[in-house]
Amino acid sequence: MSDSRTAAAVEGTATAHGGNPALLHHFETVEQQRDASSLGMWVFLAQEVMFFGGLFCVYLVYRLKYYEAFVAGSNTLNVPMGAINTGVLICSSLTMAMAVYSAQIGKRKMLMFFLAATMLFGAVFLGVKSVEYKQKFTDHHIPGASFSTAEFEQKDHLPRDVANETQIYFSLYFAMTGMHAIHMIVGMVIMGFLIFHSWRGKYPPGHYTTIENFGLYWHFVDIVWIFLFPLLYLISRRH
Amino acid sequence: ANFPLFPQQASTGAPHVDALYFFLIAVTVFFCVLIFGLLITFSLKFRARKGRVATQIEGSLPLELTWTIIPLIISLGLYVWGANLYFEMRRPPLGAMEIYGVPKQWMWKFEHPDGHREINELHVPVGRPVKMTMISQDVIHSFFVPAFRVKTDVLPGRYTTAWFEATTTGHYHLFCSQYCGTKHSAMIGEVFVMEPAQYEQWLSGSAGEGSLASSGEKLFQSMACNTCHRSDSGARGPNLVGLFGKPVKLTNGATVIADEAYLRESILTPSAKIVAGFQPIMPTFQGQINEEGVLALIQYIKTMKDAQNLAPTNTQNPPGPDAGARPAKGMQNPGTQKP
Amino acid sequence: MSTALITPAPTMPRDNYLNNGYGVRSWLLTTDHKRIALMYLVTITFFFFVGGAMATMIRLELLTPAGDLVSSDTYNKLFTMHGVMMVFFFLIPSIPTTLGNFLVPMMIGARDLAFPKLNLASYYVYLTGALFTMYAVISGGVDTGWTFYTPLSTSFANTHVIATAVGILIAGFSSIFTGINFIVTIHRMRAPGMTWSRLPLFIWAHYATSLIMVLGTPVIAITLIMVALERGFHLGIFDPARGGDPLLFQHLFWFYSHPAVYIMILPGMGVISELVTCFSRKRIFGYNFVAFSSMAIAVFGFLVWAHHMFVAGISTYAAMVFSLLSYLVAIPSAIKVFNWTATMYKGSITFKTPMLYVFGFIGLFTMGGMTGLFLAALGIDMHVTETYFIVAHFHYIMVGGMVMAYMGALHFWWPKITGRMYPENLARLAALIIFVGFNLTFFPQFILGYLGMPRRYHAYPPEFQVLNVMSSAGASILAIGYLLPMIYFMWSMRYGRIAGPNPWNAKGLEWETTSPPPTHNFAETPIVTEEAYAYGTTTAEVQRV
Amino acid sequence: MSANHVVPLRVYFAVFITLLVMTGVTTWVAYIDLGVFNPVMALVIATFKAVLVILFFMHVKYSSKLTWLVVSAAFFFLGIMLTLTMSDYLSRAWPMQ
Ligand code: HEA
Ligand code: HEA
Ligand code: HEC
Ligand code: CUA
Ligand SMILES: [Cu+2]
Repeated sequence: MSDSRTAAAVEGTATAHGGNPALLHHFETVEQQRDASSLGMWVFLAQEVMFFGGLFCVYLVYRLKYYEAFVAGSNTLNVPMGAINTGVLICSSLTMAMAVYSAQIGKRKMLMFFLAATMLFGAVFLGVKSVEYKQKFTDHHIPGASFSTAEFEQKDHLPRDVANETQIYFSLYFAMTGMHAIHMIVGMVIMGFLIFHSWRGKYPPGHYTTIENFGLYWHFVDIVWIFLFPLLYLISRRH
Repeated sequence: ANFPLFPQQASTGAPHVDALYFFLIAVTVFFCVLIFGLLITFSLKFRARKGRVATQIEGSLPLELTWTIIPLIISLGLYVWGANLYFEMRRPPLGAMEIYGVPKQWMWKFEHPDGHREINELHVPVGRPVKMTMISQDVIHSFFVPAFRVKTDVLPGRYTTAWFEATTTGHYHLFCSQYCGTKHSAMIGEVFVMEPAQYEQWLSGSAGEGSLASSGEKLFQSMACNTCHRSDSGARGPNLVGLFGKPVKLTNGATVIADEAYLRESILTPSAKIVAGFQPIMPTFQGQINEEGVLALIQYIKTMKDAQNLAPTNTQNPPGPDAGARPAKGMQNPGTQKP
Repeated sequence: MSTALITPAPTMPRDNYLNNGYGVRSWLLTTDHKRIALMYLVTITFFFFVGGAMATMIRLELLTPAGDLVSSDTYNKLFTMHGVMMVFFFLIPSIPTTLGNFLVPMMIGARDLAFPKLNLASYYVYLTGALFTMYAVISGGVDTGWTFYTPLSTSFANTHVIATAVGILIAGFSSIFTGINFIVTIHRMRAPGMTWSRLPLFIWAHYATSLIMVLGTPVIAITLIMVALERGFHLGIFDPARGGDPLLFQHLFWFYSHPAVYIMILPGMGVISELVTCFSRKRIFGYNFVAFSSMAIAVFGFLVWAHHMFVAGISTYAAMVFSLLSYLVAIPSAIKVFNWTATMYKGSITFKTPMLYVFGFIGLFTMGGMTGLFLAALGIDMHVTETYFIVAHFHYIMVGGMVMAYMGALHFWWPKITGRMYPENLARLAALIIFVGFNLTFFPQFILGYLGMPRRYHAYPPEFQVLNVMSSAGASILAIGYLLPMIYFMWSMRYGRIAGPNPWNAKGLEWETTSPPPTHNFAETPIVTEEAYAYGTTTAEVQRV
Repeated sequence: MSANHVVPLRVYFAVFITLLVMTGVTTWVAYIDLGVFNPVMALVIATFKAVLVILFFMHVKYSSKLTWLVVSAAFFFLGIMLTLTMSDYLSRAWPMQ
């Protein structure tokens, strides 16, 4: 906070920043700048919590209301794929943490390597996800006109009305995993830039704030999935 | 010419609402006078003049507490009063006369238990509580009779209720007050409050296609409900006789009261609540019976008193959903029955 | 600049943010918070007049009971677009993005907001959202009401719901960015000595506003996304035909939109605290209470949303809970009103235009707020909800309160923004016209509402006509009242008297630099040694150079 | 905020392993019938994992009070949304029919 500012820093004016090119004109000190961007990122993540929170709220209401349909819908998902994807995301979180670590200790090559690894894991995740989506497509589990309740009525012997309610489950499934996937894609695009920038040497030792902030974002996306996995895939597995 | 400033009072609830309204106005006037008065006094007294220097005051804890606690107390009073009123106005008295409403874009359709149907008009007798049970066929509408101070949104997919007891004969505005698309402002009608005798006369006029319950009975047969719901022991479905208003035990252990909402749910999404001791084999009738049909079926089920006795419509409600509701006058229900 | 050369008259500073570059690029690509504020000012003024033009059409239509001027579809589009424009593209950004942008860094002694580029980005995000919505307007409009209730908006309306929803969603992100920027700036960029208890109340108000922007706006974003998906791709989330619950939409919508009404009043409250102290030459009465009540409003504001749904079919229990909470949220507002009034006590009051707006604000906000108590009373709301009583309630607060505060703030800081004074007498006249026109427009609507005239009605029963004519007459007076400042503000930019750094002799860091301020706000970082509003201290009347 | 604190690598690996194990556990538990405790278990494990990520990967454990405040504010307001919304849905049957 303000106490971190020394009297010497106060004297600095726009011109007195001298040496440090990375210090933007309107900040007094590097710490102030770093604290600011870190806080900014956290506040942004708070915003993200509420964004996904809206979806979780809808999920909660309908899960309580249409529990059976949710169970049936959940049982059509592929748990191994979900579990593997969870693992993949955890790996990507680790590599992301390692990337931040590399930036902190100022190893450029290592940073680029871990960013690339994170991106790779992200890509694997999306690949698995698209296989799953495709499966839903062939199963006619996409809400809308082509939605078919046949499987639930015949295989699960669900009454027609319950079978119909699975549409709500799938609507939420696609809304939630879709929003999550979009966040991953955005993250991967940014990661591309980060790799490019670090290749150009934009993050010399001591300048890891950007990487660190991006890491926060990536971990957040991971956390969302940590909740999505049990809530969507594991509602009540047939025992 | 016609330039009213205050709405007519034509229901038992209206004076109560107005009383709170006047009290609120009094509170508002009090605070407005207080604050505007202070603003004006200060403006005059402490106007900048030559040599006048402002006296600095940092604040005062006692004052802060005063103007926190007094409004808080007033607020709580208002809350209790308003909530009480609302509670009363949302709880239909025991034995209220029932009328159903099935609005859609952009008309009001009402059905009386004896089979009278009206559009954009609602006839009710004076001095008898009337309970409106309504469901929309498309978007959200809202049933609003200013003279009764009564309003409730009418939702698709779910019953909502309102009740009133008219006190003065005459005709009053009926508005749709929830925005519902192009002709929202044309979705209006009139409520005719009549002397009971006149009302009887109106009822005995063109009757239409028989009572609601009897069309329900026809549906019950044509939809083949009776193949499963019979009163003999071998029936696949539970016996519906005397069901309305009774508690029902479900397979999941819970108990629910068989009210309109439950009956509707049982017909359209039968597997939502399974009666204990039965299999979830009842098919859904969603898309096959419209809301009016469902209401007719419900009305029919309500009248199933004992086996195969097509009881006359609109006998008193059994206790149950209304248990604990205060008794209302006009409980007996003469005249709605037809020979 | 040779017009105002009376002998010791102040002169325009040689270097200021306005003459630091003249090209289009120097404006459109600027990261200077002051220039961005001006770009917002121009844009939201435009949308205010668009919304105002729609209001004019509404009032014209309602002159006669029959729906004769425009068709009912057109009328429905008019009030929908009026509400959308006014709420999302004018009032929510109004004070925060213009005066907030301009003043938040200056008041805390910073050179800029924490993230200048994000600030510029948020302007363009806002503009993109606005263009989407304008596209929807031009290509046929949207007619769901600004509340987008399902299933009307998802399954029945056949107007441009998606484009409008996307427009609002995009504009929402602009508001989130602004909120993040303010929060970080206030935490991290304060000048030495600017402790939390020395912050101007304008800053506290913006901090509270930002909190709502950051935590509330994402919920409307995801809700509108779901509406758009449901409409576009037939997901079934709110559609009762597929088991969805339309009330869930209302819950999510109001979870944001009730707190959003506090986005629309808190900055105005901050302004009033600044103005009332300056024109009474007094410290604020009960600084801690006024500051804390802003935070209380922001937090409690999240607890009351379902008071918009009292007759919508929520449970009786929930209705009672939300009614109680609605009463609790009124208390901090009451605290503020009393403290402002007390601030004038034993002051030395001058009646410059901004102070006239303060009177307007306190009076009209009190009336609007008190009628909010009517609505929070369950039994009354049952009768007056969805009638003109509601319309009157929120116009009293939003137009009578917030727009008054906004006008007051514009007049007060105009000399700081442009370096020149507006014409005082004309401005007082305009304030008076607005006040009279406003009351004539909206007071009759309370009576109409209790009589039972539903809102969003294109045609109405004839007995409501007299009151409606009064309202329309008032609206035309109001229109003149708003056009006048437009004209004289533009005039003053060229011909106004040169103001000097501190024409009001006001306290606050923004007055310690030149008017207009230099690009980096302060020649050197100021060091704060006194409380906010230190009027009446020995140094108070001494003007710093 | 997150000061220039470098988290030792073994912490990262420990967290990583725990997360993977917990993923296995949550999947395994889902196939055991615990009645109402199935969702409870699922949520407890998910929360535990999330907290690990927040504390260690996101360095909150080593961060300023302000970061803690921001994080808890976000979940606090999310909690408000969920509880007050549910207060309506769970009481729909009361006290009227
Ligand atoms: C800036 C915008 C703004 C603000 C600040 C408020 C403030 C308040 N509002 Fe309002 N409101 C709206 C904008 C706003 N509102 C809008 C736009 C709608 C309609 C939306 C739509 O449907 O289109 C609406 C609708 C609305 C409803 C729903 C009505 C309905 O649709 O049925 C309710 C119900 O409780 C309500 C209540 C309140 C209350 C209690 C306050 C309180 O915060 C007011 C507090 C202020 C005071 C109380 C005055 C000052 C205090 C004193 C002078 C001291 C005395 C005080 C006491 C005795 C307590 N408002
Ligand atoms: C932020 C808020 C804001 C503001 C500032 C206003 C300003 C005004 N509003 Fe609005 N209003 C809303 C927010 C706002 N409103 C909302 C949210 C609704 C609900 C919408 C819904 O139901 O969905 C609403 C609804 C609403 C209605 C109800 C419509 C209905 O329910 O059928 C009415 C009716 O009188 C009305 C009138 C006015 C008037 C006369 C003004 C005046 O103060 C405007 C004054 C300004 C001007 C008049 C502009 C001056 C410029 C000119 C005159 C030039 C014009 C040019 C031409 C005519 C070519 N408004
Ligand atoms: C295939 C047989 C079958 C048909 C046809 C059928 N039902 Fe049912 N119904 C059942 C069974 C079995 C139950 C009990 C299990 C349950 O609750 O779903 C039941 C339950 C009900 C209940 C709830 C009863 C209670 O005791 O709570 C109602 C009401 C009802 N049915 C009405 C109808 C109506 C009206 C129709 C015709 C439109 C109909 N049913 C057609 C089999 C049937
Ligand atoms: Cu139906 Cu408005
Ligand atoms: Cu509100």
